[in-house]
Amino acid sequence: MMRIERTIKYEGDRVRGFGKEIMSVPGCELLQSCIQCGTCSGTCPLSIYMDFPPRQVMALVRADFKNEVLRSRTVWLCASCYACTVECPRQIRITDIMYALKQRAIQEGVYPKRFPIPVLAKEFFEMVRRHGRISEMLLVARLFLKTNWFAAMGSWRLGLGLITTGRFSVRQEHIRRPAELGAMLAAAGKGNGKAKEMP
Amino acid sequence: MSDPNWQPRIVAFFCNWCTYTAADLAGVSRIKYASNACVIRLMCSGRVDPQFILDALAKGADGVLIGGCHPGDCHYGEGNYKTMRRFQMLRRLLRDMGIEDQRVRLEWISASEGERVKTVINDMVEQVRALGPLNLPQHRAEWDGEMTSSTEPAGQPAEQEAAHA
Amino acid sequence: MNTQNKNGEVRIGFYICHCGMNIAGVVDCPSVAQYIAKLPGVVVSRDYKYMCSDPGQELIRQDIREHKLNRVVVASCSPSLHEHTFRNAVESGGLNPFYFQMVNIREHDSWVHTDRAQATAKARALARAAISRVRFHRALETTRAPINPDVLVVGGGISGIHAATTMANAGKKVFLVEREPSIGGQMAKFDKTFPTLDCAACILTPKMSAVRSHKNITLWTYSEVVKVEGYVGNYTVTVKRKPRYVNEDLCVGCLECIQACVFKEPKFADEFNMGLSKRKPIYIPFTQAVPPVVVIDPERCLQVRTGKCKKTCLEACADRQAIDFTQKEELVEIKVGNIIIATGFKLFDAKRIPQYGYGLYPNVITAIELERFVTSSGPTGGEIVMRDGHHPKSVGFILCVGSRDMKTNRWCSRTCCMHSMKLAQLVREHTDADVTVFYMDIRAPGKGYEEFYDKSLKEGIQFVRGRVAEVTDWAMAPEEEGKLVIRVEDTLAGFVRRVPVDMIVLATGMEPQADSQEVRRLFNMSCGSEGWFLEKHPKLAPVSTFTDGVFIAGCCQGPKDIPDSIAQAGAAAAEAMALIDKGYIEQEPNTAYIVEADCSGCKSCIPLCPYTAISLDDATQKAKINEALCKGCGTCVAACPSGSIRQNLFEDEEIFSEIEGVLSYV
Amino acid sequence: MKDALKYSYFPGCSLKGLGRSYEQSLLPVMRRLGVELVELDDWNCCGATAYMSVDEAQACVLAARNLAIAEKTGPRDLVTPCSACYLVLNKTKHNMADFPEINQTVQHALKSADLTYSGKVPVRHPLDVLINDVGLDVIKEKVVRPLKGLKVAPYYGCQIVRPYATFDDAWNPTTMDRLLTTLGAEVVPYPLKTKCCGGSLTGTVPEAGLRLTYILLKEAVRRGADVIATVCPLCQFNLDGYHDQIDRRWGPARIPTVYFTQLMGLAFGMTPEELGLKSNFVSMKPLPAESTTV
Repeated sequence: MMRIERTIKYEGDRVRGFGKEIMSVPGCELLQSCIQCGTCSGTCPLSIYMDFPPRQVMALVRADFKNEVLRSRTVWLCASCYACTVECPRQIRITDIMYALKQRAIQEGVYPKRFPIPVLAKEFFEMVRRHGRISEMLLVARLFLKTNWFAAMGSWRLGLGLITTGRFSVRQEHIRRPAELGAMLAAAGKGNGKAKEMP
Repeated sequence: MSDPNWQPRIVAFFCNWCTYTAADLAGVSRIKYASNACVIRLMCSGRVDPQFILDALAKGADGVLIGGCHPGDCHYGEGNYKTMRRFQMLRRLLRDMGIEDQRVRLEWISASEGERVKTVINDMVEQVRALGPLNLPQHRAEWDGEMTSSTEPAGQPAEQEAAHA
Repeated sequence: MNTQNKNGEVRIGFYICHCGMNIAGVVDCPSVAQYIAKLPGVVVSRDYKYMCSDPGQELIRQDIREHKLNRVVVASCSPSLHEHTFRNAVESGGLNPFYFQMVNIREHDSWVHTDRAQATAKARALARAAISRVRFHRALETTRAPINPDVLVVGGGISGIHAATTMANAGKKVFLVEREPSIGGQMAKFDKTFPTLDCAACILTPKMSAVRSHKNITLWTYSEVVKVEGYVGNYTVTVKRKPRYVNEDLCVGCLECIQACVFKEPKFADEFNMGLSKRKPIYIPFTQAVPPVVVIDPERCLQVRTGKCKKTCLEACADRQAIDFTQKEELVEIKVGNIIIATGFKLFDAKRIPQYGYGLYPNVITAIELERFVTSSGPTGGEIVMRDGHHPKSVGFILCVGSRDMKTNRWCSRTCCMHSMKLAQLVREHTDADVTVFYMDIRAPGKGYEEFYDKSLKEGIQFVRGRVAEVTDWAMAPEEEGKLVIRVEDTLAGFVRRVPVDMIVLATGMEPQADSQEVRRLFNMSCGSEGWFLEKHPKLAPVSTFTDGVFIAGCCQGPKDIPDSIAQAGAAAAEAMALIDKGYIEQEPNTAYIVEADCSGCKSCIPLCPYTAISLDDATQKAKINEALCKGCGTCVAACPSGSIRQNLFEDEEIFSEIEGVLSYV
Repeated sequence: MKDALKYSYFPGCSLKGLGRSYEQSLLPVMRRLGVELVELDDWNCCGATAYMSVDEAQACVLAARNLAIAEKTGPRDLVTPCSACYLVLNKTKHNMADFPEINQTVQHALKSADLTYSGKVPVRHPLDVLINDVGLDVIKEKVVRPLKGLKVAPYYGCQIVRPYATFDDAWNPTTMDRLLTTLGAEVVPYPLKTKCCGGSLTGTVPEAGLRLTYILLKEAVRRGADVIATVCPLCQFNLDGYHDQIDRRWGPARIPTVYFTQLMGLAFGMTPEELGLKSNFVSMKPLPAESTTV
């Protein structure tokens, strides 16, 4: 039996004002002038794995299809290489738009579950907030704990290699004045009201 | 500021060939900008007599904007260079009078720069708004008072006075 | 404010135009009329839907008769649009036309503001200023100056050729100045023209020869305008004629000198063939060149460079002695009444987009290079070949190269879609290659153009909608080995594709000429921010410039195709001839004049005048102004220490009252 | 010879962790060239790409703290070798200059620690410093063991040329090419020099991330390179650390990847051990001259 699905979109599927909200993020204003040429998708090294190529993400954002965009894998596959941003003939800062979308997906908790990238971002965020610095091995360890044990097992040779080459360190790096940094981050949080405590 | 409804008033002298045309272009392009500037059309910025500027300020303008063609682009060859020289002299006089530089501006805006008309006018309106009303007629009365009481020789630049104080 | 002044009782009529909703949508016109009605001296104050319409103008005439108006103020659009209209209405109503003043409340008010209260307040202020000012207006007469009927056309591409021949056919004497050694411009390089696919040479060559043989056209190729003085009707132009070391009148174009040149083989990049072929130091630009005579490249010719050559060319031309190494650069002065600028465009340099590999991969070429390939008179005799000599099996066209891109040129070059489709059809005609066109949007809005697009589709040309991201030669799949790979999102299909092809054609866009800024200054024109010459009005005066008597035609004003260039050239010719046939120039009476009694003879005004219109009268020791030379800038007026120089239409009291007017409203 | 080139130095977390050998080679090489790098007092993580994904305002504050500390330290340029740090610090600097709202938020936060940032301190990459401040002629003087015969693929990666290409061309950067040539190495044409290595996706979405890494490696091998030179700790780790998985997925593309500073160290006569070259997974073949002298 062929499984069919309705793909039509109704006005009610749009989240009015979402496009405007993204375009009001500093640096994202030019999205308005997107001509859907596809340079971003063509340039992107990872668009070949995306459910919506970057060009479609731009169209969806502009047309207020918030749910479709925030649930898509696209933003999480962006490696921040900025190729689209420098190539865009309308000088749209596409990478920054991707960041704006990632922030909203995390805030609203709608990112794909068990997908390691948003989890990594959150773990990273937490570690920096607490210690001011990143200890890569600890970060990776936490990531695997939260997402997939088997993936960790699959990389055992890499881990072993790091130990034998002396690059493996589980010591947590700290800054000397974590309180100062904490106060600053808290002040920024109040500044735009966007930052929320991570669950 | 005493009057919350106060709006800066700016008198603009635009040359016919570049800046006036640029303002027309801004209109045709429906570029929106602050409504505080009223344009008086002259054939060339070289026609702007320093008296026009002083007169406008004396009659209650909070700022004066002069718009001409870019250097080298004057319809009449070099009228704008003459404006520039004259303007520099006037500026010194205005400073002596305690009138801030932001209140009297000379800008080059070519016929194709409709967008720049907006930027310049908006920018100037905001700066003048921040400075507040000029109230030159009132100031003049004050100066007259100072002149009679002060023993300083007349025409001493304001900046020097401040420096010696 | 008193209603009396030295002109007797002032009776002002005020009219505010709604301009449909253009003004009335933002400005409360009736309230402005009511406000003005209360001002002293105002006899009638009306608002009306369209003042520039016949009934609107009639309203003014009627009021002049019935209310004995002697001043008229109209608040509507920019004076550059309708000042003339209303002055005429006032004049036909029986008043001197200079008793009129116009207020710009559309371009300077309703179109640029959104707040109704603020826009209305500004309209009042501007209207009040005009009412104050118009009291001081005086009756003035326009002066007339004779017009020189000769015309200069700058640029010998299709636009310049068409403008020159049109005017020459009407009996006007035309000077046509072209920088290159031959006229013909870009069109001479084309094989066929869209959408009819008629041969470019067949339609251009007869026009080129007509230029040369026309008794009314003086053709100067290899020449440049270096100086322009004067004003409409009376320009003095200096033309630099570069030495071509060949006497044009004696050379018959037998080309034997080229054979005889000491350079046995052609060695230097041929400009006309975009460097795809070679030429010698003595050469003819192309077979159908006009004038059909050779030229010597001073940078390459041994004799010109070093003076040490066997001069075998001279021997070959012994009979006619057309070659003349003693030629020197010449400056020639001509007098004309009008000038038409048709200096054309420059092609975008494809190297500026490194991602497309032009200059890196030999089989990435530009559209104009392909044009030379497909022409039977071109370097390959009409064959489309790759650098290895093989015919391509697949060809990709990349559109919008350098166009519609904020990093390079923002504009659409208008012709590349059609040009590429034409070349795509020719590639199909000449080879059996698969052709794919990569485009952002197909723009085919001309007559017969959409049909041409349809024809391209039906001929099996593939169209992929997507701006190409990059061209590479590294293969990721077996079918890509040895090919150029185009990476692009097929935006209609919704995924990224890699398309291997043998040859890539870049549709490079049009740009203003590299020296457009110098040319603009030379002729006192304006440029838009992009560098194209600016027309006086985008709709109503598309071939006029802000300098009277200087017109623009063709691609120097913006990208356009051949039909549009010719239409514009014809329009420019007609505008110039309208001025010529009128026989005189009417001058705005805004000249300066001296009030002798006040003049102290200080002479400070004399060096200020750019037109040397001011001199010192030896007898009276006072300044005097030659009205015929004065252009009305007013610089001397502002500078006169005794206030003895005044300017018609811009009198001090007029401007002071205008200042007072804009500031005195509440 | 220019004397006492002094810079503030922002190592970033990676140079204290996985990219330790980058620092291990960078510092002595710079010292030999008379460049003094003074580690920034109590620097914190720049935030990289991950922090920006969670909270933009805080990400800017995080980076700005370092900029503010650098500004307080004195009128010295800030040098950072890690591409991500280079980008994030530069981006924060640009954002603060371009967007008043961001500037306001950040200044407010900085104020809580009595810090401020006026935008004066330039953020620079060691390549920029080496080419433009030190100069190739000075570097050439220090070469005692030219890298004759060594074919190097110069790999710049994304973030030092994009989106802020300040010291080199965004499409065809050449600073490292020129530097390597000065060391005596042969630079092979490497068209992928600014393509993405996959970033953190190599770990999180290996099928996508590692494919990019694989393409880079394969092309370098195809071009006949002996070694890939890189400027970024994450690029180095990606290109060096996943050969096992790449072998399994697409077949072998073995080629060593080293920091450009390690190659400089070799040319300056330092030993592979001193330069941390021994901690690579794919090790570099000894240089021809090395086998005779060592």
